[in-house]
Amino acid sequence: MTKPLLSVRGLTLDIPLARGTLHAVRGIDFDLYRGETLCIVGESGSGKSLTSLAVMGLLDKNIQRRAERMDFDGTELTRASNRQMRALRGDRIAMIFQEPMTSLNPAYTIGDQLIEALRLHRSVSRDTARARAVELLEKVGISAAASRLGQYPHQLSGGLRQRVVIAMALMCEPELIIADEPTTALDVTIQAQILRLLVDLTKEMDVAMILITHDLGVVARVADKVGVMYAGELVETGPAAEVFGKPMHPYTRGLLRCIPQPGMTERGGELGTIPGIVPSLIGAVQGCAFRTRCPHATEACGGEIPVRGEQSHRFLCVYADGARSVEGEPA
Amino acid sequence: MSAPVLELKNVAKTYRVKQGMFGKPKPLNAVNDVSLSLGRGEVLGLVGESGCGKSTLAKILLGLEEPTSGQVLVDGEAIGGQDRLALARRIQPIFQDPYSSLNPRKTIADIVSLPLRVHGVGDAKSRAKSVRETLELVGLPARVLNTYPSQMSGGQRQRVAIARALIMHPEIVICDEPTSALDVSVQSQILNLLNELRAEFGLTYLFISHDLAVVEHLATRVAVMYLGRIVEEADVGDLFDAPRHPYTRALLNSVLTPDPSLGVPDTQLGSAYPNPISPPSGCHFHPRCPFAETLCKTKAPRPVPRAGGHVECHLHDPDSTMYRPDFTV
Amino acid sequence: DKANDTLKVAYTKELENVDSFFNSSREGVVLQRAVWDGLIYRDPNTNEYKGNLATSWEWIDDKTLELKLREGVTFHNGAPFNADDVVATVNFVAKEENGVKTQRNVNWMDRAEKVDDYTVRIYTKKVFPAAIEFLSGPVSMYPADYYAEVGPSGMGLKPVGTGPYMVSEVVPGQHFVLKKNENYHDSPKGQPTIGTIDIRTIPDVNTQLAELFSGSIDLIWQVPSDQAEKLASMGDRFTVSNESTMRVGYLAMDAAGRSSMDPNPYKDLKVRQAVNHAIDRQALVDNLLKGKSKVVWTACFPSQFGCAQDVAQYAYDPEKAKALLAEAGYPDGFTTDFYAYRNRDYAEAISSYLNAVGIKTDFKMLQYSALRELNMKGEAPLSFQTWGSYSINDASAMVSQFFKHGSLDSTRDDQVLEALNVADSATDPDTRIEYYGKALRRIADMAFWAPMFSYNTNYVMTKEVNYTPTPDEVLRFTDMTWN
Amino acid sequence: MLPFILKRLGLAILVALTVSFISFSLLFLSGDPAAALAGETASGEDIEAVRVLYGFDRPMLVQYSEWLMRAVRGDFGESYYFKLPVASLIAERLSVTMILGACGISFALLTAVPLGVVAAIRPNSIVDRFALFLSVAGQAMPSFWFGLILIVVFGIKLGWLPPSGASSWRHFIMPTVVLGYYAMPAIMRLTRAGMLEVLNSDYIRTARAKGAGEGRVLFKHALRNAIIPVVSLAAVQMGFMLGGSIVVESVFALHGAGYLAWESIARNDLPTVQALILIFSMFYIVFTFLADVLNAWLDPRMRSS
Amino acid sequence: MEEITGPTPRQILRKRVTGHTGLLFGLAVVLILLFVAIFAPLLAPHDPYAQSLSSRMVSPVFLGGTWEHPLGTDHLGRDYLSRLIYGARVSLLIGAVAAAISGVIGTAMGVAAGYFGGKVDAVVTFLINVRLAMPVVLVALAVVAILGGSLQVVIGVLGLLLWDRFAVVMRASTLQVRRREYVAAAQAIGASTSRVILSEIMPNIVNNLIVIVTLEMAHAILLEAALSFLGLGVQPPTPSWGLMISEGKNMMLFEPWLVLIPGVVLFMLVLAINLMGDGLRDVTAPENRS
Ligand SMILES: Nc1ncnc2c1ncn2[C@@H]1O[C@H](COP(=O)(O)OP(=O)(O)OP(=O)(O)O)[C@@H](O)[C@H]1O
Ligand SMILES: Nc1ncnc2c1ncn2[C@@H]1O[C@H](COP(=O)(O)OP(=O)(O)OP(=O)(O)O)[C@@H](O)[C@H]1O
Ligand SMILES: [Mg+2]
Ligand SMILES: [Mg+2]
Repeated sequence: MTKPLLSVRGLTLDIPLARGTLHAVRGIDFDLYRGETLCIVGESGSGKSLTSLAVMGLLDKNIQRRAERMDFDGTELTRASNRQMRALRGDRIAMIFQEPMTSLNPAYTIGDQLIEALRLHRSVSRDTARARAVELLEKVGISAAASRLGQYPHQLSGGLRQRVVIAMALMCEPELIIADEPTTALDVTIQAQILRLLVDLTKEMDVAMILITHDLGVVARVADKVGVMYAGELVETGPAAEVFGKPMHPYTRGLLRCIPQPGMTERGGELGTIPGIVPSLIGAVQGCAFRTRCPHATEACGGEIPVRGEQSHRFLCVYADGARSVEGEPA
Repeated sequence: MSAPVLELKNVAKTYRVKQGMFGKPKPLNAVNDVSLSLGRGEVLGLVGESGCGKSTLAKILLGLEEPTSGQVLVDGEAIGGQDRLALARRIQPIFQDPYSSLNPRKTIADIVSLPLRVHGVGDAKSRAKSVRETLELVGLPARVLNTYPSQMSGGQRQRVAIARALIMHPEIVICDEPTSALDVSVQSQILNLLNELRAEFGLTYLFISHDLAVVEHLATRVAVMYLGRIVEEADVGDLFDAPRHPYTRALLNSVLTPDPSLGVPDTQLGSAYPNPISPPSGCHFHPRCPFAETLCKTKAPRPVPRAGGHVECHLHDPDSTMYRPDFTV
Repeated sequence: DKANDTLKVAYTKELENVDSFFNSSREGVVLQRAVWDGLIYRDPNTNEYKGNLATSWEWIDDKTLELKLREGVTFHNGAPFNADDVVATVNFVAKEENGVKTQRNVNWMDRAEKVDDYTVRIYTKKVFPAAIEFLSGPVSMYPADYYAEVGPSGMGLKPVGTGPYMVSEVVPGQHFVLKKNENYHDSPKGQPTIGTIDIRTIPDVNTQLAELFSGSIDLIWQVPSDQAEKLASMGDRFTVSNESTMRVGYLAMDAAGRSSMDPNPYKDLKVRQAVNHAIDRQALVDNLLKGKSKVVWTACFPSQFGCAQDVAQYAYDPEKAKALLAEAGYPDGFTTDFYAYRNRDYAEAISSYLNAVGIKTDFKMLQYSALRELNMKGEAPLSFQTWGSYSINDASAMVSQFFKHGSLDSTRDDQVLEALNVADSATDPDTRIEYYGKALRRIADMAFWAPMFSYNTNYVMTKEVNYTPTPDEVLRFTDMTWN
Repeated sequence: MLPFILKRLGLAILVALTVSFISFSLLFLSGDPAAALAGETASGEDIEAVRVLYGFDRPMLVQYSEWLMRAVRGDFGESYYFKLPVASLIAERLSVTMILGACGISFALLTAVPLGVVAAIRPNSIVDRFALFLSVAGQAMPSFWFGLILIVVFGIKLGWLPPSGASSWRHFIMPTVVLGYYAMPAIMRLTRAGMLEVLNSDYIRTARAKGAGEGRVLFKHALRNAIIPVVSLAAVQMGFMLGGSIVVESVFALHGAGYLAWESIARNDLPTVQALILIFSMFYIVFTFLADVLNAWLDPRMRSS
Repeated sequence: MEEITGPTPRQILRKRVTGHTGLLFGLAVVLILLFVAIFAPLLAPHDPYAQSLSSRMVSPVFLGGTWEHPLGTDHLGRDYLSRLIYGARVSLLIGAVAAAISGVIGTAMGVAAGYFGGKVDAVVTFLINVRLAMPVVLVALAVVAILGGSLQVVIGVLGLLLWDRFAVVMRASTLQVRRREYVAAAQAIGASTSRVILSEIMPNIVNNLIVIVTLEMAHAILLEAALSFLGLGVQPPTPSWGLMISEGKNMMLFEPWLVLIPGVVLFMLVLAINLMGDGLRDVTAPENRS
């Protein structure tokens, strides 16, 4: 097998707070290959955004990042200088943020911002950059692209802005796109369009993508590989078909039972629930963070949790089968 | 079906919005000639994209906004004539944002008992009892009484909001996206709770949501709104099985079920979102409709009946040149 | 600044108009003496009258004064000075409707007539023995043609006179620049020696001092005693001279009952006496005014002709004051508005004395013009005022100013009026002395005023400047030289 | 843009009218203008004559509209004290005040904006704390007192600067500092807050994610947005400053419009006071108007609406 | 059932207050001065009005004076410390009453504008514009000159002039709070407008109000001092700090302590009030920091 484009091992993020240290991300591992789409899914506050910012090197100064390895195509990100990181950002790794309403600078035209994205990394003339911008705007499905260049972000609707943001991310033909909840703020119909656009473009341009979301539906439709995040840990990772087809971690299964699925859940019937709330990650965290909400928690869950499953589909649980058998499912 | 508890007759709401800081105010038809009726015990799901007027409709029902024209009838009586207090006893809201729907300076006891105090129901003791009972009903222990909203999680807050809505035993509850700010694991708890309460008290819900999967799960009837108009209305089964309006169809298409074998669907909708201040001519939906013809640009479709409701589309109007009786998805 | 032959002087007040007939402040008088000449001149040291623009004068009758004018004098603009200018000036200022600011200075004249090019006659309205004094003081001679053309406001912006200094620049509110008049006639004022005088308006004494320290001002005057004391103790940098002035500070009371105060305690003699007894004048003089100031008991400055000193004196006696108040029906005192326009500290000290005997003061500090207006309307029940008599050494310049039932008369006493009428119009000095004395004694007996003290002025100059001030509070630039 | 400017102009004029009415009313609050005008020797009939002559016997609104009509043409009547046209009186003094105001606001901006930016870049750093201290202390310092202290220290003890007057640029240094420091805290805080907010915004993260360098992020992307509210504030402060120049001008014996205002008030010279109130208001109104227009131009969201 | 986590708002507040040095310092100074003002008759060693012309401008103890007059005497021989102590009364009274008057006016206007919007808002916004356009110092001076400089007039004038910030801030906070869903909820419950304003909106904006009250108090105190300094504020012999500076100014070059002492006290008071205001904002509404 080829080398992964991005390989992360033991990424840990600590945030010192007045009340103690917040262990926001606790030792996560994942590999991402060229052209592959990894979806990270998890509840609010589980550390998804921090993980993506950690890869970009855009964490707030007060957040402490540690990792055994964060290798991007041969560059060790943990040791990269600011200068090296800046050269990577926007050029080889691009990012798309959640809020299309606020992720474009209101003071400049979208043309300026698109052109800047290219000219920061390539010494090309403005005209060349402009031509590239028009080309990409057309590619992301914006009509009359040339005339849009002179418009300001506030003159565009949310869906259009998110397309511009995507175009901006593609200006330098990056190898990796990190999209942090790119469609959460959008209407369902627009969400479908944007996702389709992203999927098509990444496939077409052979770009790897990390897509962060809390919507299992999105994950299922977009991901090659899925990472389920809970309280700062990737509790289950694996190919999408496997994770959805045979979810191993009790949390993953709990999540899947919570959502009403047309045609599958009974209309008006009772939905599955995960009682309780996410535990505080301030101070020392021991054992499985999900045990406070897990129906199968035992004494052992407070201790060291082994990594289960094979290389491609792994999960963290004291139960070898992720307690599937306890729930009456065939293991 | 029994006599409707809640009826809307040609309700419209026009805002005058300023364009920019000093522009001339222009009319914005947030709700445009909407007629609906809710039977007792029904759950009417109201779906549509952001800004189509769902919340405005909810506010009108709650008496928070005066409709510009048209009538709202509760049990056959126009609510314009009833006083607000009487209306408030029968219709109560649950809002979207559990972080802003509870006054942060008040304790949970204060918040939940507010309706009782406003309506002058009972004495302090009976109120306290009633608050405790209602909290229990929504699954909150009595010890939350003296805590503040900031000490609670989103799901707990939403339960408080439900308790507040239910303490006066209203007939109708207007739920404006009650779960869209919650994580899925909490959303399912709230949905279950709403379902239980409905069964127990025979409540009638107007349930507003973006999420069609949720609407399908909860609603008995669904109305689809587009730019202030109800473009299609039908029983939940009919609508999901046989959507008539192209917009409904696109909405259903965009529902992403967690099925990895299906890719991202093509909604076939254009990306141009219309400006509500100057809506497109004719059928408001025509610029995004894959089936639009010249007629759609010039003539607004009229509502035509369909099973369990109506639909507004030239394709389904027998008097229209575009009529295609066989048109389904 | 000796190096530039420019003497820099600070004025406290901004003149409303440089035209000497249209301002009423001390600074205006100083400027007037420098820029214009009167017909006559009184030597400030010998008090002897000398001819200035006139060379001789004589009374033709009780009301007619004939003057011979000096020949060969020219105005700063080159126009020759002759009888036409005198006639035009007198006829203009004597007319009440022309609105000369201090009517008292000019309203004794009826008109002037030209006899020949260098002879004029001035007709007084009534018999007016002080005419010579006035002609040697505030009545300056203006160029007829120029004044007719530009009027008071033009004169204010570009003054033209015959005086030892000519005005080269006026920046209203900021400064005037005076230049030596090289062609100054052979005047008793003497010839100017300092080439340029730069007068800046710096209202704040403190800022004046700061400028003095930093060397951008050479001479300041009217320096409060405290500061002057300190400056004097600084030894070699500055010369501090103290001179008495004719300015008298006094409390005016609404004895005529014109104000809206009701009941008006000042109508009661006992209250007025109580006010007089309440204040320790000597302490004020010793501690606040210092220098050559003296306690004053009369409604005039002691050196003035006719200013009798054998009048009732009210010793400092707060107990007596309280008793008098009680007798008058104010055992607990009363509250009164109390106005002042200058020397807030003196006024404050006075009000403190009044408070001590039970007269509570509602203190209001106003600008001079505003207080004057109030006084004319009779709306100030009690005010601390001062009067400098325009340096005219005659009691009529003060007592007759305030007790002849004019708008500024807060007492309106007929006896005083009668006596003053006689005194003012008599030509015989003894009669005048007798009747001024009568009036002044009546004023003191009735305690119409509470005269307080005479003022002094401190002149502070750098050691470069040589100047001996005169007691009449007028800076004479012609007398100044560089050391 | 043009409709915006016209609307905004309309509002400005309306405000100006209201202020002018209020300042005109002051005349009536202060008692009989006829008596004041008639002068010291006037009798009752004289005053009556003046009243009729100047039309003080007519309804106030009529008088106001006439006064306004004249004021619009630059005729503010005659000063009671100087007996000169108020307009020329003020015109003579205004330049000093304007120079002072311009220097003051420049001083405030030149110190406050950089300080605010640095404080925002490093919140809670020493610079930030220093800036915060400066702003709190600055707001608490009475400007007249500050002025006096400066005069003593720099004018006399050290002798570096002339203590009063307006004859050279050096004369303006201390007044500028005294006038400017008062506006500084507000501008500094707003810059800091604006920068902090902008630096936390998504588009700054976007800019960083594009690979933009820190300088580019700060100055091209952040400051441009953070400065917009500062422009308005600076205009407002400039308006306040001119009004506040009364104190500074009297401390430093600068014969500007503020000083004239103080003197005129003390002298009961109402036509002058009225005109000055109106003129100072006009400055405020004009500045805020210009700031809004500038803002509309700086901020594309306003420009196109 | 899931845990109710987190401390109560009051606990959070207490913790923030005790951790905020600026606030504590400001509070302490203000309380001390308040104490001094209230008990002035007990604390002042002399009658602040008693003049003694023979012992004028006696130096304070630290400049070689005696303990008879710890801070020396003024130009009329009145005890400086006593005048300073009574001056605290004047300053605090003026600050408090002026801020109260303007607070009532401004809050009423601001809340009405924010709550009712539309025409009410337009009118209030217009009035705020008009008010801002009037030069405060100039107008205050003019009015004081016309009506005379009594304590009441000064307080009244300042009270009627300083409402703008109240109106602006209260309007903005009302607008903000008004959009919250609990307001809609209360309305939907049938609560009357006054109830909604008083019990739903006011409690949530009152912290902003307190902050503005303190800032405007400081503002009023400074303005009074400036007016007194210009000779058109409180009139002698009232011991106002501004007046003391103004009176001491004449001897500033020779006896600088006459200006420094009241100046420093005035500065400290205003600084303390400002620190208190800033601190209150930090602890009650950190999000409004600007
Ligand atoms: N700069 C920061 N300082 C302190 N805490 C932070 C900071 N950034 C994030 N956190 C905390 O770290 C945790 C993880 O945050 P993160 O933004 O990664 O969550 P997320 O999974 O992206 O959630 P969401 O779905 O809401 O975006 C949260 O508890 C958050 O409060
Ligand atoms: N008070 C108001 N004044 C002016 N326009 C308003 C007002 N309230 C709502 N609108 C406009 O009316 C339209 C309908 O708004 P509404 O809030 O009802 O939409 P919605 O369907 O609830 O949207 P969402 O899904 O985002 O909640 C929108 O275009 C909105 O901008
Ligand atoms: Mg996130
Ligand atoms: Mg809504």
